[in-house]
Amino acid sequence: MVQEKKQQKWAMVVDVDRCIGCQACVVACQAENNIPLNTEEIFNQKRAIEWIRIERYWEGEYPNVKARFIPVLCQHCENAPCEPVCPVYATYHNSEGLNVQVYNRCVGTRFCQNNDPYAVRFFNFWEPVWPATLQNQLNPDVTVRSRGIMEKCTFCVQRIRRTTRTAKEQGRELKDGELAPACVQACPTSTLTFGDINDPKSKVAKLAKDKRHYRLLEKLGTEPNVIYLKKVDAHAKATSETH
Amino acid sequence: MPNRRILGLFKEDEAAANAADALRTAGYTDENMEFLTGSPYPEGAFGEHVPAHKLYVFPLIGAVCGFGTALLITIGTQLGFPLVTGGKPILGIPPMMIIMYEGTMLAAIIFTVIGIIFESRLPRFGVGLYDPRIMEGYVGVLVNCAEERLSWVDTLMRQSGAEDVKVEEPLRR
Amino acid sequence: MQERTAIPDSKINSDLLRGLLGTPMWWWVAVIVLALIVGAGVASVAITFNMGLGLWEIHRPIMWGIMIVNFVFWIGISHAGVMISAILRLSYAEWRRPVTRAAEILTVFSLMIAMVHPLIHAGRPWRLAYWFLPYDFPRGIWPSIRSPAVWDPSAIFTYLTGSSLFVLIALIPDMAVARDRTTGWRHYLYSVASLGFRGTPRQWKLQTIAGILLSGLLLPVFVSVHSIVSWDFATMVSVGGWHATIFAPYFVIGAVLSGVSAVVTVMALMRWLFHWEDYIRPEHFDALGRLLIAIAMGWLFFFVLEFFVAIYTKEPAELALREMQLFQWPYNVLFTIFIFAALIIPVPIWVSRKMRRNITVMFITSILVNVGMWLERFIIIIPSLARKQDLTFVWSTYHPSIFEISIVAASFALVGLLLLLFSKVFPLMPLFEQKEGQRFAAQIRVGRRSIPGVVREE
Amino acid sequence: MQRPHLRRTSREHELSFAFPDTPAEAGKDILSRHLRLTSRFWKAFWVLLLLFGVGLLGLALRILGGFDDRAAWGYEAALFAYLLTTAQSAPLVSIAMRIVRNHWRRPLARLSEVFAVVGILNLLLFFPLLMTLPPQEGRKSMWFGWPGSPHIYDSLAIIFLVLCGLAILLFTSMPDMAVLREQASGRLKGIARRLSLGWVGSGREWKKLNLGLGYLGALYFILLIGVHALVSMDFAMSLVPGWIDSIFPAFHALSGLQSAVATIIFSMFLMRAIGGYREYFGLDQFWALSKLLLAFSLLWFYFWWSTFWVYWYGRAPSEVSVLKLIMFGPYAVPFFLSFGLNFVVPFGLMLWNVARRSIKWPTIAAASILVGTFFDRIRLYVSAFSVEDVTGHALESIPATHFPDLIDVLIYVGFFSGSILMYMVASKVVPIISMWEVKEWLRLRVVRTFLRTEVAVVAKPE
Repeated sequence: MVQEKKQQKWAMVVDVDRCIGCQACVVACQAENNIPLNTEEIFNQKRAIEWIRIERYWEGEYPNVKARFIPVLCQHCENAPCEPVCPVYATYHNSEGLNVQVYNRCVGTRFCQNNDPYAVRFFNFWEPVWPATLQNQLNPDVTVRSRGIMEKCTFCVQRIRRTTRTAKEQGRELKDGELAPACVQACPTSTLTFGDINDPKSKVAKLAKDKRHYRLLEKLGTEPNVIYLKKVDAHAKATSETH
Repeated sequence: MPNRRILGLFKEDEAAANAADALRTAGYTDENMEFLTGSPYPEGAFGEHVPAHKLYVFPLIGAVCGFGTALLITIGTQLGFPLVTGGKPILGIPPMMIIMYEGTMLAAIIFTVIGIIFESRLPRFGVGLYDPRIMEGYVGVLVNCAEERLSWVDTLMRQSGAEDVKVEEPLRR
Repeated sequence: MQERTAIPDSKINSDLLRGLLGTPMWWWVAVIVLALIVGAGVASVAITFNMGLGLWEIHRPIMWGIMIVNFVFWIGISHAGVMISAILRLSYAEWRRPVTRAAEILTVFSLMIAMVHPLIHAGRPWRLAYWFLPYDFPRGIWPSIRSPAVWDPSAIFTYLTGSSLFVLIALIPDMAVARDRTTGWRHYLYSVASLGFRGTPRQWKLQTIAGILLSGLLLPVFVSVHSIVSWDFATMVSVGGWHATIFAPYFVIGAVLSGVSAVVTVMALMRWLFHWEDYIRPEHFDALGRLLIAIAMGWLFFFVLEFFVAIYTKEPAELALREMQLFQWPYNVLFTIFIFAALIIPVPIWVSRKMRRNITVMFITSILVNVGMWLERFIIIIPSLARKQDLTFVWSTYHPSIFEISIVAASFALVGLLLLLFSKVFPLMPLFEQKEGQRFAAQIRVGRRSIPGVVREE
Repeated sequence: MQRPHLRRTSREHELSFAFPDTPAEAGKDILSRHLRLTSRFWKAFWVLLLLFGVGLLGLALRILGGFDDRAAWGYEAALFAYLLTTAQSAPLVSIAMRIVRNHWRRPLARLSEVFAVVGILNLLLFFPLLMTLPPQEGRKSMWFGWPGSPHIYDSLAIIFLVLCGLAILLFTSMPDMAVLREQASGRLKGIARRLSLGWVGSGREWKKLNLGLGYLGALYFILLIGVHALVSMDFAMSLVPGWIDSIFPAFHALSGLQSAVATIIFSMFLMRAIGGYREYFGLDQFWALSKLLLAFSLLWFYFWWSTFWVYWYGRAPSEVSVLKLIMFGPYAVPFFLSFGLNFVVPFGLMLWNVARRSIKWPTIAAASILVGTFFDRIRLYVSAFSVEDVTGHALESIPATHFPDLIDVLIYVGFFSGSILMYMVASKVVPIISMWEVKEWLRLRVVRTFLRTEVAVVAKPE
């Protein structure tokens, strides 16, 4: 691990048991982070950009099939396989445990996407365009990415920065649950929980110790900072094929 | 006294070798005698000394230089901007080894090529006393001898089977 | 080797300089046709730069398409040169003489072509300087040497520099011949190129040593280059199909197989186009054929190991990947073609001495091998991305777009074009090697039979 | 014709061997050396026989100990692999060089082919080891639970390997046996009569012999590579969970080639020193073989690096634990020893042409490789055998170092002396220098005058 104990380390807990697949998080993320519109054509090209996405799969045989949803976003791994392959340090691991992407360094070798087991990095195949009506809706805190570079979930780093700054101005410690990425904020069933996992009292730290916890593709030893909680029903093996 | 070059052209390499023997008995050594051929011959085919060279030094020097440079670059670039990627050590030795290997080989090869050119006394501006027929399979015996012996060498060469003998223009002073 | 016919040096010169001194009709035709294909490729590169990589068919998670497949393929071809000339020089194989130059120059050109692919392939080609040149000193950021994408340029640059110098050094004596044969501006050009070479014993000795020493130095580089290229893939822990320890030697020997076959192709063409029947003789193809059998067998060993060790772990993702490679359209067809073209058809043919000495057969089989080896790279690279890991919902498939295809086609045309242009300026076959071969030929009488021998002086 | 500049030319090493120049004399000379039987030989014979007996005793004890405790068998596995890697691979040198039609191989061809007899000894170790293999269910195995696997197929492979080696030895020694049949006396004459298989040396026989040796050689090559792959996977890789290393069988085979060259160089040295064949192994042989040694040492590093590098960069937990087990953990000492002795030392020595063109330095490099390979096998097999739980995706816990006990020592002493013993005996039956090949060589090479220098001319009949 790269940073000493007392420093914040941002993490997220995803309780798969609560997810109803409403895609609110996807839309919120879309709006917050100036993600180009995913038209039907782009979807068919398999080039849709969704920093967080709801993967749905069916479990069981007809007639008694169940829809399962699992939100997948950048796992902000401790040993992120996508980082070392970048020739220009466009992505690296910062001291708060975030896997950050520096847009203006990226030359678009797309190496990181290759070595990213979760396929949560996205390449701008086209110059992003918004209809005039949406021009003013863009978030001023977030860069608009040009064509030819990679982008990915940042845990809404702009919010983290803003909240910590206000906290510092008011001369107080950051309260747990005070700051949340757009997806967490938008989730109606509080499937997603965000916080500082280095602070044992935080909600995330407690949830992460839940006996249902697992992480995607643990066999790769990437040590993600996104922790999943199993479904609590007889069909728990629904997620078994992911770890 | 001024020396001048004289070039005998032999169709048969045996004849050239005979001429060389005759010249040697007349006291000419490898210092003032050269053999020009259109293709490699076994060493000492004309009884000349096998030329010595220090070519093998060059790749070694090159390797050392290349290794040093690569070492500096690899260490410098990693320590100069210490970013953690993939939980790997800031100063990862194995990746450095790859770059250093390539650097070493690169410098070694470049130095070798320089060495080859240098050791074969090239580049040489102007070919001096020379004849195109040499590259067509003739053997040229190039002798650097005193003015007054030119005619003697000329006849000697012709006797031992030279097809043609060329003499360098006298340098005017 | 056998049936050696003594040819006077002057005839060797005029024969082998034929390409320089005359320009037949077919040369113009070929150059124009190839130039057109290259032009098409250049056009699609320009369009891609202008409109973006969206024009290609790559998508998540298959971010590398046939552009990278082709990159690996050309890197493979580039292993022909040093393989042939280095190994054969070091082992004093007589039959190397007509082969070396063509092989080396093929190396240089295919390496150049290969180098271009990743650059075209980058998302923001106008910022490539950031990739392998140090930049932005205020922030003091350099390329990350932990990235395989930085090992590649270093390896390729070394190999390209080395093999180009190798060719140039070997060219000096031939330039001297050209100098004596030409007049006017070409005479001056060649005088400069020959560095005033006169053929003294020292110069010849150095020339010979240079061949051996540089071969010795280039051999480890040549192994390292394709190993490093293979580590672009093998070190990727996230792509199950790529993460195999055997990739380095497996890629190298595969490269040698395709490279040597490419040399056979080029030699056959040289023999036909320049009428060098006296120099490129059946026994050369015979020897190359025997070499190819050995290489193919070694390659088979590595291929089997790679495949077998992958499935014997019974990891679901691996099994899914192999299932895709073997049984899913279109990969099943491609796989079948690959295994037949690269192995099952040619190798039994090469076993027969009669076939090995039939130039047409060798020509066709050598092309078959390269078709197969190209598909092999495709089979390795694409499905592995399509079946990256256990996360079934990112599985996908891929088919190239017309832009990618045209660029690939252009790369092939470009190599041919460069070779033709080269043959106009430099002899494609080393003259002095031919002459040396004749000087050093000898016969030994045993009883009634006289056996061809060779003068040995190491 | 002697000129000063002739002092250093090709002749020096082309003609470096000092044995008679005409085929007839050479044959006579070899024969006389072969028939000489010193008392030193008999002394050595009895001592080695005794030690071999001790070794067999040790093996018996080990077998009585039972097959359930795999860890106890680790060192036997290493020994078996070591003999396979050195002695049983040694014939490859002659085989490969015969395929590429090298002339310098001729004096050492028989030297390497005789090593085939050691294979018989290795079978004694192999069959008990088969018994120690765990059942296949629940673990990765290259046999996918085939009926009778791995026991039947492994046994078949290795038995064929031994038979093939013996066949090569038998056929290649036929012509010399025919000579002995006429020249020798006593028991040897009888043996020679039987082993010469009625060889008379007609043109057809020679043709057949050369052809047959070619095919058998190729077969031996394939079989040996195959056996290396089988052994390395069945007895090492598949016993360690998470050890998914596709290059390992190739690495195993490669170090077989390296040790084969080393074995030959070292035994050439012994033949010069105490074997009484000094004149027959000249700079030719040492120089050529040390070039191979350099190449193989580089390849050794290359293959090892391919594993290490991919694992180091990949960092999957299963891979990290394997690295710990066989390289940097409990077996770090043998690993670093083998790394130094298999790569650093031979590479550092053989890099220099001066060293390659000598007798002493190649011998030292060869010795270091032989020792290094020994430690290499220990770190691979002892570690693999010491793993308790062979099922699962990754290695859960790294077992502690397993040290040899007295029985292991006994077996090692016994089997090493046993190998030497068999080799000695065989070399007293079969001429250790192949008469017919050396004679053929002397016919195919002459020294000629080329203008004013002298060169060696070598004929290469198709």
